[in-house]
Amino acid sequence: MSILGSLDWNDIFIVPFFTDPSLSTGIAAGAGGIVVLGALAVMVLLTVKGWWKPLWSNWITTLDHKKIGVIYIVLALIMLIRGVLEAVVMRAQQVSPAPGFLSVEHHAELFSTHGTIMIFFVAMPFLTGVINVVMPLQIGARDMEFPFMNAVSLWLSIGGAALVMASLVVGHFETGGWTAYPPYTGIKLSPNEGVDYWIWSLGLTSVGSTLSGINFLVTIYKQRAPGMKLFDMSIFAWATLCTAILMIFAMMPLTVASLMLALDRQAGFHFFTATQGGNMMNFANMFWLFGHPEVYILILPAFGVFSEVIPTFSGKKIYGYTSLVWATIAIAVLSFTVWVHHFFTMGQTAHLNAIFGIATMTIGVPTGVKVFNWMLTMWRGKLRFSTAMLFSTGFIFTFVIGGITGVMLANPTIDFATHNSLFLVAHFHNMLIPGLLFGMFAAVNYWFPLCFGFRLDEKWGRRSFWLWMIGFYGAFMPLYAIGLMGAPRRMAFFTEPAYFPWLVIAMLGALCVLAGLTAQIIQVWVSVKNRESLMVPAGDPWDGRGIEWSLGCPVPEYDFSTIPAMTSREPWVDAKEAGKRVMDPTEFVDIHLPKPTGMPFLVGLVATLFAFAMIFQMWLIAAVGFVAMWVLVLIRSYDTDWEETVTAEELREGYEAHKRLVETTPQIRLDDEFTTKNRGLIMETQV
Amino acid sequence: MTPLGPVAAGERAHLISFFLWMLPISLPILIGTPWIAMRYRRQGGKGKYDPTWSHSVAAEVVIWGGATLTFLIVGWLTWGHVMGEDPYKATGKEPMHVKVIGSEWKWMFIYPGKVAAVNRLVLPENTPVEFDITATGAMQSFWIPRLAGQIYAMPGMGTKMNLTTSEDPSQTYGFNSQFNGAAFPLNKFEVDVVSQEQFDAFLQEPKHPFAQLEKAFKKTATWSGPELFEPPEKGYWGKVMMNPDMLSDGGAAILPDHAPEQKKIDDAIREELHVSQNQHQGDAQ
Amino acid sequence: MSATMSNTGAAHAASHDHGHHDKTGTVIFGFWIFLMSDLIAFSLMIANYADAEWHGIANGPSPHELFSLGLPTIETMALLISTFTFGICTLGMKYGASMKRTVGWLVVTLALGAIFLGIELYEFHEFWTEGNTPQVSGFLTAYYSLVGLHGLHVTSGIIWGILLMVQMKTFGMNDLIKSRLVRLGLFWHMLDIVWIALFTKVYLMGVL
Amino acid sequence: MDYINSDVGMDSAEYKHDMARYVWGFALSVVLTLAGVVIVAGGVFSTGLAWSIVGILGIAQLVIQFWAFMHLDFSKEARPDLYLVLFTFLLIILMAAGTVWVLADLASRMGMGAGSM
Ligand code: HEA
Ligand code: HEA
Ligand code: CUA
Ligand SMILES: [Cu+2]
Repeated sequence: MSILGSLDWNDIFIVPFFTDPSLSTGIAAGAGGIVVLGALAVMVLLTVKGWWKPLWSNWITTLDHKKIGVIYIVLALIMLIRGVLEAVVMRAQQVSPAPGFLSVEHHAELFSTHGTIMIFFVAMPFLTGVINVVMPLQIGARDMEFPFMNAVSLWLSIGGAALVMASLVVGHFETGGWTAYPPYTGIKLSPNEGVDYWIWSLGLTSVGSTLSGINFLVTIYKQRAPGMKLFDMSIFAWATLCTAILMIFAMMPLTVASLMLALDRQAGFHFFTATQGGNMMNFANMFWLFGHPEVYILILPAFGVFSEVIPTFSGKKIYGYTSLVWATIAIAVLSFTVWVHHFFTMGQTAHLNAIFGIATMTIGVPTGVKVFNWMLTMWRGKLRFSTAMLFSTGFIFTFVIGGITGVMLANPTIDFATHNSLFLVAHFHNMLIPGLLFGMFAAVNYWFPLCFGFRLDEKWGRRSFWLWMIGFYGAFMPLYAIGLMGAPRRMAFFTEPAYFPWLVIAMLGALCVLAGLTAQIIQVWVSVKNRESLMVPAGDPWDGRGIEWSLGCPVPEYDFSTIPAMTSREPWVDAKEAGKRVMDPTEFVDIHLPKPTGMPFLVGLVATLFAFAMIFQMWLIAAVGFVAMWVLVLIRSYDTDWEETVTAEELREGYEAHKRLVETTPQIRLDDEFTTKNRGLIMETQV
Repeated sequence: MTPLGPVAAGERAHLISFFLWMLPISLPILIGTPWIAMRYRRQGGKGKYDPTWSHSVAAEVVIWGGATLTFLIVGWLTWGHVMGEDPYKATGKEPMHVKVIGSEWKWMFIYPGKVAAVNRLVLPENTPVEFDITATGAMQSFWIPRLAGQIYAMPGMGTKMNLTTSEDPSQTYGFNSQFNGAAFPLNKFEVDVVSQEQFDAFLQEPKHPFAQLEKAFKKTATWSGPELFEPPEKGYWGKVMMNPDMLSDGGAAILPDHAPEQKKIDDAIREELHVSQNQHQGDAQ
Repeated sequence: MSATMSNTGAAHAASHDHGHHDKTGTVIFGFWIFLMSDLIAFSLMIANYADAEWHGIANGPSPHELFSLGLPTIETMALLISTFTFGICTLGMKYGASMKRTVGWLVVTLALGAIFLGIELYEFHEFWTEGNTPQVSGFLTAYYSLVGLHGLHVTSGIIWGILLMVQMKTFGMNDLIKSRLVRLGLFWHMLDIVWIALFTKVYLMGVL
Repeated sequence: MDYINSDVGMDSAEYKHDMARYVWGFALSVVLTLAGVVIVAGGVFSTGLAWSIVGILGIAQLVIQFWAFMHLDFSKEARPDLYLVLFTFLLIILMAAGTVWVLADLASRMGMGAGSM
């Protein structure tokens, strides 16, 4: 066998187009070309601008939780562009005269990569990034508990994403959807490397996510500012805690199931083969043991974000803190008890279906409570509709619709008629877009200044919100309708004329979403251009409530010059009410920050190489990669000089400088919040 | 979503009832959110500002109580629906039996001892029917939306589905809803519900030998040949269930690039579209 | 892996103690969590095994035909003694035992682990040469992968132990090394606990 | 809890106390393991009964080893670990027992006998 395993000439993206020219292969070649050219363009840009070095020393080697968070979000945005384009192509395919311009298999590759990318390489990195930036700042910590491991998680995720991108250039991705059920994905029916791409790219990220979960949990458990009890934490920190628990325990079933699938495919094992005693139903079972908690991994951080944004822009304390916390915990625990609702139609007994159906519905109770809590937080407030607040309000309204359809699906007799239909597709996009994505957008708009020191442009932000909101309804409400008519999911084309008008609306909706996305890109662009006038160096541009807003923007690398004293649930609000504009320092002591190191990057690189080699069965290279990964870890374990000290003196200077800045910043009124007068430290005036 | 039979009608009724039962708790949110947003907006809103209002026992009781009550109602309904409508339970006395084998992009229906058909399901009106379902190759989902919900068809396993046909003759279609490769959009079949006489006549229609079907079924990806065959020997379906490979050539879900099969499938897709665009007019609901 | 990825804490405590919290304890707690998620993997493999044992025999042997108790019992004893000797090792370390004693007990432990592994491989070899490979049936697939996964863990424990002994020589018994040894200890004890479940489910119940 | 350092040496009462815990754990484990083997090999009990006894012995040994070797108990220092382990076992019951339950339920309706699927 050759050292290059099963890799062959035809796997290179451009070749099929020449040997078999068609629109479908042309699009594939084009997509591969975009990836290659994009990568080249970035490299040229970096070289011309001389940015390689700063990139390496400021970003790639960083162990700072805020920067790691930013890299996660950038990764999410890059992958999101691909996911969105795929979605738009799918929508276009379904409205063009059947059989459309894509082959069935090419369309299948699109929905499979779209689903995989959106869940694992957009949603997961997005929320992991937001947690990374915000959570330590909210609990008064200086970093994650294990900064090195944090960076390793990051680079493993990036490695996974890189593999999915590589599948555009070398070989194919799989076609069995993001769920990849065997026997379809077994070696017999899916002989090419697509499924292996799925297995190994998910393998890398899910290890990364498990490690992130451990990191978040230990950080919250051990690093809270002295005096901060669990029930003093922000709701976002609570959401992180519950998400972390889900990450730790729910990724495992996926890892186990996908490695079993790998063994079936490469070693002739019989975990899931239909003959010889395998049981494919166990794949579905394990996939959803992961998959269902996964959707709450996706939504809980968004819930956390709304719980921060809504009180701030309502100028009001959050309603029902304790209820919210217990509801979050309940959702996390219950999420492990309902997985069977994804395969009600497999043929199990009525009892089993009924039990799991009803278990699913219990989740409606805590979720409903949360929705009402947000509403009641707005009630008797003074609402300011910033972009973040608009996304939050839009969420409350739209999420309920998705929740209702979710509860319908949870009734097995209804699910018999809606499973595998576009109704289901509408349900989950209804949860994922106005739920998860709106949450992440709100988070970015809200916390952006902490990382970069300036606000995002509000005008374009609001435009993007409206485009998203309208686009979402346009793109997915029609799917509810034709789903109920019996239109199955994952269809490359429909022949029923009755579906056609609905599909056209869906297509227009998707374009509207695309416009929303464009507006967001413009928003970032405009904001970067006008960053001078959008600077808020004094911090706290929105009369915020969490202690993260007691810091200047951007937040210094060491986060807090002194660990804040936790005198209540909202010490920053107390301080402001007492007329203070900085929190009183506690004790200045020398602190240690981890030194930047290229090691996590190398670990990720080698792990990716290993995974790539596994995909193409280059066993020798895989073995070398695997050993190299551990050798790197071993080398790191000899490194004892990995901290640098920030002295108490430097911290004191940092504090004094911030204080001076704050004192010279004129106090402005909330009415000027979204104007260039806002240089930070805004407060409700007592007029 | 116009049901033709009682099972599909039941499913639709449940859907509607669930929707209605959840309205009382959802409407306050759907109406309340925009209303609050208007009333309490900072500039121009009329609402009273109370920044410290953050807890109310009454509200907690209403919220938790209302949600729990809704849960109890829908949960209770669910129990009844599911127990009453187990697809394994016959919908009438002595249902007619049809054995189903799903394969890569075609369906075989065996009327034990009478006839075997491909991609064509003919049923007498107003009759309870029980399907025994298995598959070769990939996992599929057997679904006739206007008659009943779906159930998976899996190689190595047998599942069941029961339904009662429409009261009067009708025409509809069924399909596989679980993606299974290159010709997935073609993986459907016609369903004719006919009068008893017509059904008896159907059983008498001229047939091809079963061996011919078996051979061709293995080899072809999409079916365009004759539809009616002699029935196989007794117990044949069970044998296929135990050993799905006997009726499939190892599958061809993902064809290697440039496989001649792929061309055939593409042609089949085109051909099918020609036919179906004229035929299915008005069949969608 | 966690030996080094989380060394943050240990070295921290080693160099200076600065008050707010106990870093060694934190790293060990993190490691506990890692062990628990590993336990989930094992439990899923066991569930899969239970299912395969039930109706995944196909044309292969049944557990009853395949297993006997002799070797697995010896195997189990070796691992059980090793978990005890590891206990002696780490306990002594905590109470200031000499490096020689600590290394000595560690060597004994790893040797017992190697014996365990040897027996397991011997058994695999026997089955394999009789034609009972994992490719024969769902049951055999489940058997090899469940027991093999445990074996892989033991293997990595042994390698980790050897590397740690090298580090003991280089660094001496500082707090960093001690913390790593304690984590390896937890890992090892956990493997024995997992083995109890495997021995009971696979062999004892299998022979019944 | 200090896992790695103690103020006193190996001649202290603390050491002996800790050591006793290991010895107890080891002795009980040996006894329980051998008891299981004897029950299975001896064939005195009916299969069903032997199955249950062996299962209980296994669980007992599990608990003992968590206590003896991994220092899990109700003390304040061990509490986070204890909660963690208990929560994990809750999930294991949900996931592993749930899996067995679901798969058995499915199998019961699919004509899957032992030896053939
Ligand atoms: C998070 C998850 C997520 C998201 C966001 C989306 C977004 C969209 N999805 Fe998809 N989708 C899935 C998850 C997701 N999807 C999954 C899991 C499947 C199932 C796959 C399978 O079958 O296995 C699926 C399947 C799926 C299908 C196939 C349906 C079928 O089976 O027939 C289609 C068809 O059109 C579709 C369409 C769309 C469209 C039009 C959007 C668009 O509305 C949205 C696109 C646009 C964006 C997501 C914008 C991104 C935002 C930004 C770039 C922000 C900018 C930045 C700053 C503020 C700084 N999706
Ligand atoms: C962020 C993602 C997310 C979220 C939050 C949810 C939330 C819910 N989901 Fe959804 N779901 C998905 C993402 C999500 N889902 C995805 C991706 C899939 C498909 C994957 C695939 O197949 O590719 C899916 C599929 C899916 C199915 C499987 C359908 C099928 O395959 O046939 C079911 C069935 O029960 C279901 C149910 C629910 C329920 C009951 C909730 C609940 O949590 C909803 C709770 C919310 C409310 C109920 C609304 C507010 C509450 C009130 C107003 C109070 C009163 C109400 C009650 C007490 C009932 N979902
Ligand atoms: Cu047994 Cu599906
Ligand atoms: Cu779910």
